[in-house]
Amino acid sequence: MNCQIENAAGIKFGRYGGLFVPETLVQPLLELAEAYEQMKNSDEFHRELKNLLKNFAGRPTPLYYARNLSLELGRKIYLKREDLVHGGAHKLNNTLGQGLVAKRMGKTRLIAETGAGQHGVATAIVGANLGFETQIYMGEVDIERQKMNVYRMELMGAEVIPVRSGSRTLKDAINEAMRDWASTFEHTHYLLGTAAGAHPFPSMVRDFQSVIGDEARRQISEAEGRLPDSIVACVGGGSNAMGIFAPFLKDDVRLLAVEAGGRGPGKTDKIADNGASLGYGTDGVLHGALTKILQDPYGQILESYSVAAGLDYPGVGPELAYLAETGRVHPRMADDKTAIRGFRALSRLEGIIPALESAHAIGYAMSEPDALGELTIINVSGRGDKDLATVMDYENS
Amino acid sequence: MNCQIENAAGIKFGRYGGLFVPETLVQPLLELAEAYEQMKNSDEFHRELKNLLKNFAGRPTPLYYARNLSLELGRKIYLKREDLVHGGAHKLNNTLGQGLVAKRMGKTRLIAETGAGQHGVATAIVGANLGFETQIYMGEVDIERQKMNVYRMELMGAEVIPVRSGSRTLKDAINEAMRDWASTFEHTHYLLGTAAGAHPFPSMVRDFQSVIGDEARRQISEAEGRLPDSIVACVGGGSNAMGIFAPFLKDDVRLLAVEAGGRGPGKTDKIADNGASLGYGTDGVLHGALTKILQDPYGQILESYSVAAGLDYPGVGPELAYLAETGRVHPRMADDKTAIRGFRALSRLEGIIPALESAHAIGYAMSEPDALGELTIINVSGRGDKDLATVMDYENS
Amino acid sequence: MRILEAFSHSPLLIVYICSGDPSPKATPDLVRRLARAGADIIELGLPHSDPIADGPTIQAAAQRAIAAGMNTDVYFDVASVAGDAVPLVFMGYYNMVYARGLDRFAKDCKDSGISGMIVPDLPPEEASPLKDACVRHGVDLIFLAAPNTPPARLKMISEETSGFLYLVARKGVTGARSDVLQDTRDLIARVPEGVPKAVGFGISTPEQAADVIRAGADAAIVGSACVDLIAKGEIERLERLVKDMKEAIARAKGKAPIVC
Amino acid sequence: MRILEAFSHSPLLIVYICSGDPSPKATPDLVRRLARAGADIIELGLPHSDPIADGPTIQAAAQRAIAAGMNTDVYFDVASVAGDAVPLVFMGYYNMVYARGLDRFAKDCKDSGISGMIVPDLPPEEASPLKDACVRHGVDLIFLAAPNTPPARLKMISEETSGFLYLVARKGVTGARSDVLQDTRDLIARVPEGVPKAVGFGISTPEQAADVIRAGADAAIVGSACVDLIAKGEIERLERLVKDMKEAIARAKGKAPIVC
Ligand SMILES: Cc1ncc(COP(=O)(O)O)c(C=O)c1O
Ligand SMILES: Cc1ncc(COP(=O)(O)O)c(C=O)c1O
Repeated sequence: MNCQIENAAGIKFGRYGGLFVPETLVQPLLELAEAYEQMKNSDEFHRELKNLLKNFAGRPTPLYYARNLSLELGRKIYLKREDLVHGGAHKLNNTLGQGLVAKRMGKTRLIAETGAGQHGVATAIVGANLGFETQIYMGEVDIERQKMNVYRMELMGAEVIPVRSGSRTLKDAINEAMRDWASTFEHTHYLLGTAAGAHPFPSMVRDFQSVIGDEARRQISEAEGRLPDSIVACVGGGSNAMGIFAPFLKDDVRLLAVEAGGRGPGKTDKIADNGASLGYGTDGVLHGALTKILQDPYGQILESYSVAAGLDYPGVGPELAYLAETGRVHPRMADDKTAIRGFRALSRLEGIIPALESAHAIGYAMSEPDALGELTIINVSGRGDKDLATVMDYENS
Repeated sequence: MNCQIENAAGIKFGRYGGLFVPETLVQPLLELAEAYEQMKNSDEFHRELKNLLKNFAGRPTPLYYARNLSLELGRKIYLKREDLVHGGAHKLNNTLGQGLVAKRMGKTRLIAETGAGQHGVATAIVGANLGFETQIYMGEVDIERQKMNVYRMELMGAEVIPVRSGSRTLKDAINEAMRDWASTFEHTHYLLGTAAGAHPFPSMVRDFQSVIGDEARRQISEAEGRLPDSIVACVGGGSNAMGIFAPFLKDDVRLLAVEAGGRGPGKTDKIADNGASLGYGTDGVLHGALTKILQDPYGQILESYSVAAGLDYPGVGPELAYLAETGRVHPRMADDKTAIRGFRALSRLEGIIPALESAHAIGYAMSEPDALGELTIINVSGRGDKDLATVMDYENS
Repeated sequence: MRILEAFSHSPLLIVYICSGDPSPKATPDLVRRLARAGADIIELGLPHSDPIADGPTIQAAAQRAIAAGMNTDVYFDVASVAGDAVPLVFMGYYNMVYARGLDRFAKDCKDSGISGMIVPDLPPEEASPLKDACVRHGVDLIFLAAPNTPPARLKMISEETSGFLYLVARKGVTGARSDVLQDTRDLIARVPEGVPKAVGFGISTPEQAADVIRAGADAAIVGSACVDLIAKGEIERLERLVKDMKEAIARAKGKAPIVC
Repeated sequence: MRILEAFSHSPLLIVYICSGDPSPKATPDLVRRLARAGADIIELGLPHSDPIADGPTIQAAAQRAIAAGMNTDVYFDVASVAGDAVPLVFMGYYNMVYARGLDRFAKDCKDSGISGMIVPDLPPEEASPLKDACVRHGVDLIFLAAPNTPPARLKMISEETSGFLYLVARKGVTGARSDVLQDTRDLIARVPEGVPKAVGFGISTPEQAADVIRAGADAAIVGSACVDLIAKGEIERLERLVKDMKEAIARAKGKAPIVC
C-alpha cells in the first residue's frame, strides 16, 4: 500500500503498537509525534524538564538498600524510591514532560483520564504549575471510591468530569478523553498517563519515565560496581516498568514485569478477574494500539479487576507486549493476596508503605526470591497512603 | 548553690530551657545528653545518619523557585520542600537522628507522643527500619480524628496506646510518654518529636533538623548568589523553624516564626483559642522546660487550638522563646482563615498541597508580603494529604 | 460493486443504525422500512464495548444492543435476513474484526450480503491486511477523511478507499448537531475529482443533508438522529425523517451551496 | 523546723492527699482525721493539669479537685483552716509555684501554716531561686532522690535538701504497687548518715511501710492507697489503713530488714 506516516520510527514494536484511531485523531497524534521529536533534540527543553524534575518533583529519587528485606530474602535488594516523587508516584515524571511539550506546542488546556486518581493528580499538579486549564475524566465508580484524590485535583484547580458510559471506570475515562480530544486538539493536549495507547504515547511516555532507569543504572553502579541481576516492576499500562527497564534492555539483566493476578484467571462474560493482559490476554486493539488485551472471543473488551486501582486496566503498552513476546521481558503475576503480603512486609520491615501497585512487585519478589539472582532492584512506583482504606477493607472482608 | 550538671552547655537559652523533670528522669536525660555529645563527634555516626537521610529519607530536598507565587507577591519566593521527605514531613530528620542515637546507646524500644500522627508515623518508620519495639502514645481524641495515621503506624509495627487522661490530646500524650519513660529508661528511648521539652531535646532536635537550613543555605547561595532577606517557618513546638533558622542565626536574615492564631486571642477557663505561645503565652514550665506557655493565672496549662493539628500545642521550644525575646526571631501569627487561604493558594498556584501547618507560613507570607523583602524562603514543612478531610470539613462548616 | 453502482444515482441518503438495537429480531424489519422510506445504503453498526469514535447516542445504542444479545455471529445472521433491497455496509471497530480474523470477517460480510466495510479506527496505514482480505472477497473497504486531514494525506486516502470516501463533517465524534461548517464544505471541495463522497457525523436534519449535497457531496449520511428515534420507539417519525431527507437532497442536487 | 523536729520522733508516717478532692470543703476535716489516725506529717497536694510524676490514681484526684474548684488561692485557705495538729507539706508542680511568684508562694505557705515544699519536677540544679525564697520565709524545700540517682549527685541532693530527703522507692510514677524492691533498700543505704529519709512512691500496705523502716528509712510515705480510698468515699477504711501502717512501722523500728 502506498501510504507513509512521516517519522514512522517507533510507531510499531514488532507487530504491536500503531495508530488505530479515528481519522480526526491521526493528525493531532502525528503533530504531537513530530513536536516531541523536535523537543527531544532541544537542549532548552531538556534543561527546563531537568530543572522541574530536580527542583519541583524531587529527583533524583534514592536507590535504597533494603537491609531488612535483603536479610529476609537472602539476597541484596535495592528499592528505587519513586514513592518519594512529588504527588506520591512516578506519574509526575511523565506529566511534567508532556506538560512542557504541550506548552511548547502552544496548547492551553490539558485533558487526562484517571482511574485511582494518581495520574489525575499528577496532571493537575502540572496543570497548576504550568498554567493550563485542566480537565480530568474519571469514571463515576472511581470518583466514588477515590474522593480524596478528586479533592486533591480540585484543590489544584482541575475540573473532574464524571464518566457515566460503559463500566464507568478507567477504560471508559480514556474513551471519553479521546472523544474530547477529537474535537479540541487545536488548543488541547491529551496527556495520557501510561506507556500505552496510540503512537507516539508509548515511546514518549517510556522516554519520560526512563529517568527512573537512568538514575537506577548510575546508582547501582556506584553502590555495587555492577549492574543488577534482575529488576522487578509492576505493570498497569507499563510506564513505570518501561521507565526502569528501558536503559537496561541491552544488558544481561533479567527484567520481571509483574501484572495484577487479581482473584485469578477465571473470567465471566464481561469481567476478567485480573489485570494480567500479558498473562491472560490475547492480541487486539485497544485505545489506539495493537497489543495484548483482555477480551471476549468476539473482541469486546472485558472489565479488568485488581485490588490495586492502578493495575486495573484490560490492556498493556505495546512495547511490553513485544518485549514479552521476544522473551526480553518476563511477564509474571502477583495476585491480590500476594500483593497485600508485599504491602504489609515492606511496611513492617523497612518502614516504607508502598502503593498497592508497587506491592505487587514486592510480593512477587518475596514469593519467588530465586528468580531474582543475587542483586535486584525493585521499583517502588508509588507510596501507599492512597491505599490505606482499601487494605483495611480487604483485611476486614 | 553547689550543684553542677556536666556538659551544661546548651541546657539554657537565656533564662529558658532547663531540665524541670522528676528526679528519676534527670539521669536518663543527662545520659542521653552525654551520649549525643559523643556522637556529635563521631564520624561513623554522621556517616550512618547521612546515608539514611540521603537514601532512605530522600534528602536533599529541593529548594524550589515558586514562579507563580513569586509573580503573585511581586518578590522572589523559594520553597524548601520538606513535604517531599519520606513520611510526608520534616519529622523524619529528627526521628532518624534520635533513632540512631538510641540504637548506639543500646536501647531496644522507642516511645513517642503524637498529636496528628505525623511524628508517630515518623517514629514508626524509624522503629521498623532500625528494628525497635515501638509504642506511640496518642490522645483518644486524636486517635478518633486521625484513623489513617494510626493505621500507618500499626502497619509499620508500632503499637498505638490511647491516652485517656487530661484533655486526651497531644500534651497528655507527652505526659504519658514521660511517665512511661520514668520506669523504662534502661532499655527505652523517649523520642520527642519537636525542639521542646527538657535538655537535651531542644538542642538535639534542632541539630537534627538543621539539615534543612544547611541545605537551604547552600541552595539559595547557588541559585541567587546571596542569602535571602527573610525565612518564614511555622511553629508548633519549633523543630522545623529552628531547623531552617539555626544556620542563619548569625546572618542578616529576617527570621519569621509563624504561630497558629487559631480563632483569635480569646480564651476561656480551660481552653486557649490558639496555639500561639510566643504571641499570647507567658513564662512557665511545661514538659521539662521553662518557656512561653499558654496557661491560666494559676499556672494550669490551657488546651490549645488550631485547625492544624501539628500546631495545636500550648508550649514552644525554649530556644525560640529566647530568640523571640532577644528580637533575633520575629514571632508572627496566622489564624485558621489565613492558613486555609495559604493552603488553597499554594495548591492552585504551584500544584503543591502543603500541610496545614506549613500553610500558616504561606498564608502569613501572602498577607504580609512587605515583611519578606525581595528574596524569601518559606519552609514547606510537610505535605497536605493528611489534611484534606479537615479542610473539606472546615469549608463546609 | 453494488456501492459504486448506487453512487451512479446520486444524491444518495445513507442511514446508520446499530444492529441489535432495540433487539436483533427488530433489525431486519427496520432495515426494510428504512429502505422503503428512501435510504439508498444502510450502514449496519456492530456494537462495541469501547466505541471511541461515537457520541453518547450511539454509545447508548451499542450498550442496549449488546445487552439484547448482539454479537458478531448474530450480526451476520441479522444481515443475512435483512434482505437486499439496498446495499448494506458494515460499520464497526477494528478489534471486533481482528478478533474474528480478517479473512473470515470479509468472507462473512460477503456471504451475508454486506457490500462494504467502514472501520473508523483503522486508518489506511494500518489497513493493508484487511484490505487484502476485502479484495479477496469482493468487499469494499471504505476509508474516512476529516477536515483536519492534510492535502497529501487526503489524496492518499482518496486513492486507497473503495466504494466511496467517508467525509467526517467535523471534528469530534458522531452525534446530532445543528449546523454544517465551512470546514466541511472545504473538505468536500478538496477531494480529488471522481471519488464518490459521502458526508457524515452530525447531520440530523433535511436542511443539513441538503446543505452537504449542495456543497458537492454525493451522499449524506445520517446516524444519531435516526438512532435517537429508534431509542424512543418512534419508528414512524423515523420513516418520515428519512423520507424528508431524501426529498431534500433530491431538490438540492446541482444547486449552489448557500454560504452563510 | 517543725519537720526536723518531727523526725526526732521517727519512725514517721507521712500521708499524701490531694487538696480539694473530693471538694475543698472536705479537705480540712480529712487532714484532722488523718492526723488523729496517726499521720505524723501530711503532704497536701495542689492539683495540676499536667502531673507528669503521677500515676492514674493521683491524676484522677487532681482532675476531680480542679473540677471541684480547687486553685492556688483556695489551696492556701484550705491549708489555713486545716489546723496545726501535724506539720503540713506542700506537694505540687513547679509551674503552679512559678505562676504565683516564688517569693509570694513561699510566704503564702508560711502564712497558711505549711512547713515545707515538695516540688517533684524541680531538681536542685533549677531550684536556687525558690530555695532563696524558702529560706527567706523559713519553709523547708525538700528534694527527691531516686534509685538511679548516682552517688555524687545523691550526696549533692542530700546536702541541698532541708527538712528531710524524699526517696523515690522506684522508677516510674506514683501509684500503689505490691512489693518493695532491692533498689529501694540500696538507695536508703546509700544516703549519707544524718539525713532524715522518707520513702514514698508505691507504698500501699502496712507491710511495705514496715519494710522501708526496717531498711533504714525514718519515714514511710503513703499516697495513692489513701487517695484511692478517698475516691471511693471509704474514710473509715482510710483511717484504719493509716492506723495499721502507723502500728506496723512502730513495730518495725530497729528491726533488721527481711530480705527476700
Ligand atoms: C503507584 C503506581 N504504580 C504503578 C501504576 C501502574 O501504571 P504503569 O504501569 O503505567 O506504571 C500506577 C497507576 O496508576 C500507580 O499509581
Ligand atoms: C508538617 C508539620 N509541620 C510543622 C509541625 C509543627 O512542629 P514543629 O514546630 O516542631 O516543626 C508539624 C507537627 O506535627 C507538622 O506535622
